[in-house]
Amino acid sequence: MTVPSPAHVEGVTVLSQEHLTDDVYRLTVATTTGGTPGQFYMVRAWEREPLLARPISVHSVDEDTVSFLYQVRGRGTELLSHLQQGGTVALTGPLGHGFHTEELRGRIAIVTGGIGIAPMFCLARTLPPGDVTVIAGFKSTPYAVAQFTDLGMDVRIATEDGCDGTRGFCTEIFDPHIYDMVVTCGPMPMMARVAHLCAEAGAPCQASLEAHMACGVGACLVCSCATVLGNKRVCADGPVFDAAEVIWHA
Amino acid sequence: MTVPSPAHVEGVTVLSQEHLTDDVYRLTVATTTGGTPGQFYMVRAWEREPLLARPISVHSVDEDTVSFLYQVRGRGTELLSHLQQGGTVALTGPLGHGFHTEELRGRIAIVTGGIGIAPMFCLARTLPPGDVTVIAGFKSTPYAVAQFTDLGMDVRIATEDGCDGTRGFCTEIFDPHIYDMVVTCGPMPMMARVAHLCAEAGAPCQASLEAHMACGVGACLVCSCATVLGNKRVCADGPVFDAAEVIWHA
Amino acid sequence: MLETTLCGVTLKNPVIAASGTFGFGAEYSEFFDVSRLGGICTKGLTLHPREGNPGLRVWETPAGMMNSVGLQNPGIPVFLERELPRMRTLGTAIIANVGGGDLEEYVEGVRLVSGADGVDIIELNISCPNVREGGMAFGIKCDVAASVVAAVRPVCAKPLMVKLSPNAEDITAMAVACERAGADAVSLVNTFKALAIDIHTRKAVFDNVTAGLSGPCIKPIALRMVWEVANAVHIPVVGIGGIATWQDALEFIMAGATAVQVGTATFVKPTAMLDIVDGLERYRADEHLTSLATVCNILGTVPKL
Amino acid sequence: MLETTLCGVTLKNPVIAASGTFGFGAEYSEFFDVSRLGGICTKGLTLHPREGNPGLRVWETPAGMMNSVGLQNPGIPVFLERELPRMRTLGTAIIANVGGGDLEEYVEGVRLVSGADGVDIIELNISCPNVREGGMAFGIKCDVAASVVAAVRPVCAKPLMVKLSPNAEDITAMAVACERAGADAVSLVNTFKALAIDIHTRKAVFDNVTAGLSGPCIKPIALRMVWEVANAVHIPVVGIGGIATWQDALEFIMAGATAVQVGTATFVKPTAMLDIVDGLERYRADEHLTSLATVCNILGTVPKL
Ligand SMILES: Cc1cc2nc3c(=O)[nH]c(=O)nc-3n(C[C@H](O)[C@H](O)[C@H](O)COP(=O)(O)OP(=O)(O)OC[C@H]3O[C@@H](n4cnc5c(N)ncnc54)[C@H](O)[C@@H]3O)c2cc1C
Ligand SMILES: Cc1cc2nc3c(=O)[nH]c(=O)nc-3n(C[C@H](O)[C@H](O)[C@H](O)COP(=O)(O)OP(=O)(O)OC[C@H]3O[C@@H](n4cnc5c(N)ncnc54)[C@H](O)[C@@H]3O)c2cc1C
Ligand SMILES: Cc1cc2nc3c(=O)[nH]c(=O)nc-3n(C[C@H](O)[C@H](O)[C@H](O)COP(=O)(O)O)c2cc1C
Ligand SMILES: Cc1cc2nc3c(=O)[nH]c(=O)nc-3n(C[C@H](O)[C@H](O)[C@H](O)COP(=O)(O)O)c2cc1C
Ligand code: FES
Ligand code: FES
Repeated sequence: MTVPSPAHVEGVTVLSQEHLTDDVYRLTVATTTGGTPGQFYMVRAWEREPLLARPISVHSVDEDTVSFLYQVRGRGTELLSHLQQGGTVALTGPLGHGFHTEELRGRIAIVTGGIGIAPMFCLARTLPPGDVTVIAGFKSTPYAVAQFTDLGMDVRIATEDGCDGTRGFCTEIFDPHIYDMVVTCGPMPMMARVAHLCAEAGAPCQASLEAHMACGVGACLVCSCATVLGNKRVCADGPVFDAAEVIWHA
Repeated sequence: MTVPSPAHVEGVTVLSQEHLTDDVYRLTVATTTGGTPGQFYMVRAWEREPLLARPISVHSVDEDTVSFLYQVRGRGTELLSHLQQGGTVALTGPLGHGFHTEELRGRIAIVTGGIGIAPMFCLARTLPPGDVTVIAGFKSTPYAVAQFTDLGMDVRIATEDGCDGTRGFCTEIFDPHIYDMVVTCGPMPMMARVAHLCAEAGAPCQASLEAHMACGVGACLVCSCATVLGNKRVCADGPVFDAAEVIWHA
Repeated sequence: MLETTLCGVTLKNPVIAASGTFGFGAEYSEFFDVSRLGGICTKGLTLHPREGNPGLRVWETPAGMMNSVGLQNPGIPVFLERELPRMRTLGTAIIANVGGGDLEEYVEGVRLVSGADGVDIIELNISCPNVREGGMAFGIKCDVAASVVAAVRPVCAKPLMVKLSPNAEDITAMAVACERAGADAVSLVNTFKALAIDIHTRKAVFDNVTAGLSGPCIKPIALRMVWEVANAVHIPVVGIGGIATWQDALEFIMAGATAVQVGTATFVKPTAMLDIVDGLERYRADEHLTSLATVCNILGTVPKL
Repeated sequence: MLETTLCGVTLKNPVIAASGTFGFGAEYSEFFDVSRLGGICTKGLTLHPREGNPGLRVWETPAGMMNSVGLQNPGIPVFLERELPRMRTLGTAIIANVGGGDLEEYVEGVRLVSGADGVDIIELNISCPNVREGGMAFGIKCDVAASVVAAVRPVCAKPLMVKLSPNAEDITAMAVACERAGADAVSLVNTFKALAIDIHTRKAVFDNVTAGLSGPCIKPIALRMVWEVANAVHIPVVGIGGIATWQDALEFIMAGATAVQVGTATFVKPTAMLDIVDGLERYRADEHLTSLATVCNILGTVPKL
């Protein structure tokens, strides 16, 4: 897969906005700018406030559309959720380095927490379904999991309130020993736990990190994360990192 | 007419938004807060930017609606024009002291420039149609004049580009000597000219002034205008003043 | 309970209307029950009446506004006769904001106001950026500020709160100097000296060229200053600058403010201060705090650079 | 034509990418033709490599943002070896922004950069508010600032532009002091020292407690400072602070800036600087000006207060 070159495009048309559950939406826009699994866009659906665009992963890509799966967290994502078909967004991207798909061989676990499932659909479509187990944790009602089952993947669910699947965290139903390769995305503490389990089990793990961003392109250094190789920019050096390189804070 | 007491109400429903011509719109909202001719509301149709609400005159009032006639001048009025039926605005008002209708006796001239016609419909409805001449000036295509003709008033039009009525300024087709009472609203230089003509002719004149406002209620003193009685607040002491009291700057 | 004591005066809550944004309290009484406020600062008063500045007086900026009102006011004698009696009926603490063009006007002004019944606190405005004759100069240099405070202190029988300018060379040193000179409290900040140019006329927007910036845009800087000052003085600090929500107010309290003042936000929503009072009370109750004093000044001291 | 001469260096136009917001120019080259810019300031460089600040590094505020990057950079030797050669191919003027923790680091840093081919101007950063060890202290007091400038001047063979802090006690006096100490130009402003508190954790948002405020919110204050400084010095002034549109840039030029720098606006729209260049050129043509110098510093002098 060649990495597409990024662009800044304004007035990108919204093709659809689906309300999946509670505070989770899927937005599809008309753009040919594409993206590889794990890449993201800086998305803007407003004029002045908030000042900065918001990083949102590529959830699914077609030749002339890109979809985003997102959760309303604050003002920016709330404004995103107000978008309607025919509305427009400004996009900068695709940005960052995604998953190292060439390394994904053998039995693969996709471990996600909450909206961390967003970048994984795009990734899953590139993998042999029989090799993949998706272990997805949610606070409550799961979302966006059927698409993995549809691909023929084994999907296991944990919910904190026990409303579906196993009650508890996804890390409790994840046994790193039975996989050759692990990819993860979710809240930092959850990913830290996954990274720790993988390190103990000797399973290589790729983690897609979160950070507050300003430029999104590697120019401002506000999104740094500490790694054993020094500070790295989540936006440009990541967002996907070898979990063993990341210095996971308490 | 008793002066209604002002209130701050959010979430006031938009009943209609009519695009009259070029950059002029009429917005009707559902509110029982009313207003007397010459009063205005601080109107807000956005959340954060611009910071301040915008003063807009009462154009027409019913028991449970208020209409505004406005021209898009900058960002605030542009955002107003984006409002659609079912949308909401925040209103503070009705504010200020309107026209002294009790003084309007005999032959009355209503002299307006551009969007200065906005507060006059509301006023005209309280006057005996046969006594009133409306002298309205526009840059180009006139708007909102038919309603005065419908009331049975004599309407004379001047346009700067000559596309309708007499070519030139409204002040050129206004003879103050033939009126007992003049009311005016429009750009400050135009009102200054009307005031001057009235003063020379000895015709009493009420002028509705414009000023940039912040509070709109008389508390901040940013909207002051110089009068022979000292600085007055356009929002609270006006917006309607005896033109002879105003110190009209060059 | 949000009851707060400021220089011995009991306020119902720590939310005060900022000077120059609330007139003498009458205007907004039409919109809400102003007795629910912690207090009201009057428009800046001077011994002699003033007409304020000519020309445009307001200009919007991103998340803020500039004003060039100047100290337009009827003069202290007229205030005492006409406005104060009405203000006293409003049922909240009255803080008289006193400015001046020179030292004598300050002293005479404070003496007069101090003798009046019904003024709870005097707020000495040494920081109005919109008065050519002097106001500003007092607010920039520590020693000049201290000299005004020292001069009015003997004639001031009321609690004396000094309102500081963010344009001060060193606002922390200024607060300390004012404390030493006899201030019972400091309030900060006043507006920031700012400029806007009309590119079409190629002139400054304001006749005075510069004007005072207020509103949400200044909050992060004002908050930093309040925190620095609160860690340097032993008298109460009243936080001002861009406060629009109860969360903003709480930030100022956490930074060390005993009370806060709200200005520009009232223009945006007349009842903004009531929302702030209600929000703070909800927070206090939810967090099971007996008073907000528990969370006042919890960031700790200013690190040595 | 927008061609502008700054300290003897010809810029294609007066629009320069501000330090710390444009990396070393490579990142945004993917988005637009950066050779269309007047120049690029590098991220702040120090003699020794630095990891920058721990903890959260960015926070949004109304019409602005706070950053606490600190002077994260690979160190001047690595910059000269790896980044500068690449930067020289970008086809625009290169301004090396040099910071330091102490006087010696400044002097050694400037000496090294000054000896390098391909750096057109050195911007001495005496104003970074995010470095505990010193940067800031240099930017507050006139005499300290002047002493850094005087110390680096003899080792600096390149034009020396000093970047001033809005947190300076008296930014005009500081500009004058830097001019006397040998600066060829001044640029202002760097970010404002500001504070944000997370009311839920009851802690400062940033590990360093304070951080630097930038973006449209600071423009009115920055513009005032540029105007005051431009009227006090005889060297060129480069205006910085919240510039987001060509109208903003023009305001700074009218206030006396020879050129401008754009930072935060690039985050909002990567091509913001091109829009500014195009807008300025359109304005120049529409107004039939041979150059923008005609409208530079047209407000006149600072009135005596
Ligand atoms: C590379 C990358 C890819 C992402 N992909 C997705 C995605 O596909 N779908 C999705 O829903 N979200 C995604 N996020 C997270 C998303 O960017 C944040 O939820 C969003 O920026 C919050 O903005 P807001 O204005 O709604 O909330 P704010 O008001 O800005 O903040 C609300 C809360 O979210 C926290 N927050 C804000 N920004 C971030 C951030 N960047 N990382 C972590 N916490 C943050 C704040 O601290 C606060 O607690 C991604 C983040 C990164 C860095
Ligand atoms: C009492 C009163 C009643 C008004 N009634 C109406 C009305 O019924 N219909 C209507 O269309 N307009 C009315 N106006 C004018 C209206 O308030 C302004 O056009 C509006 O505030 C412009 O806001 P904006 O954000 O669109 O433009 P801005 O971007 O704020 O400004 C655009 C242009 O308009 C000028 N401007 C802004 N505010 C004012 C103002 N208050 N007075 C004069 N010039 C201004 C600016 O200097 C600028 O040139 C009234 C004004 C007042 C004071
Ligand atoms: C229109 C206006 C007039 C003001 N007049 C005065 C004044 O007379 N005296 C004074 O001390 N402060 C005055 N101020 C400053 C405010 O009291 C307050 O310090 C400042 O606006 C910052 O707070 P804010 O951001 O909440 O508005 C005025 C502010 C505004 C906006
Ligand atoms: C993320 C970030 C990093 C910065 N780093 C530096 C720096 O290393 N050196 C410096 O002199 N200024 C630095 N600055 C300040 C900018 O160069 C500029 O002076 C400031 O942001 C104001 O301009 P703006 O409002 O256009 O952003 C930085 C600003 C930001 C936002
Ligand atoms: S967000 Fe600017 S470097 Fe990552
Ligand atoms: S707008 Fe505040 S007094 Fe008129």
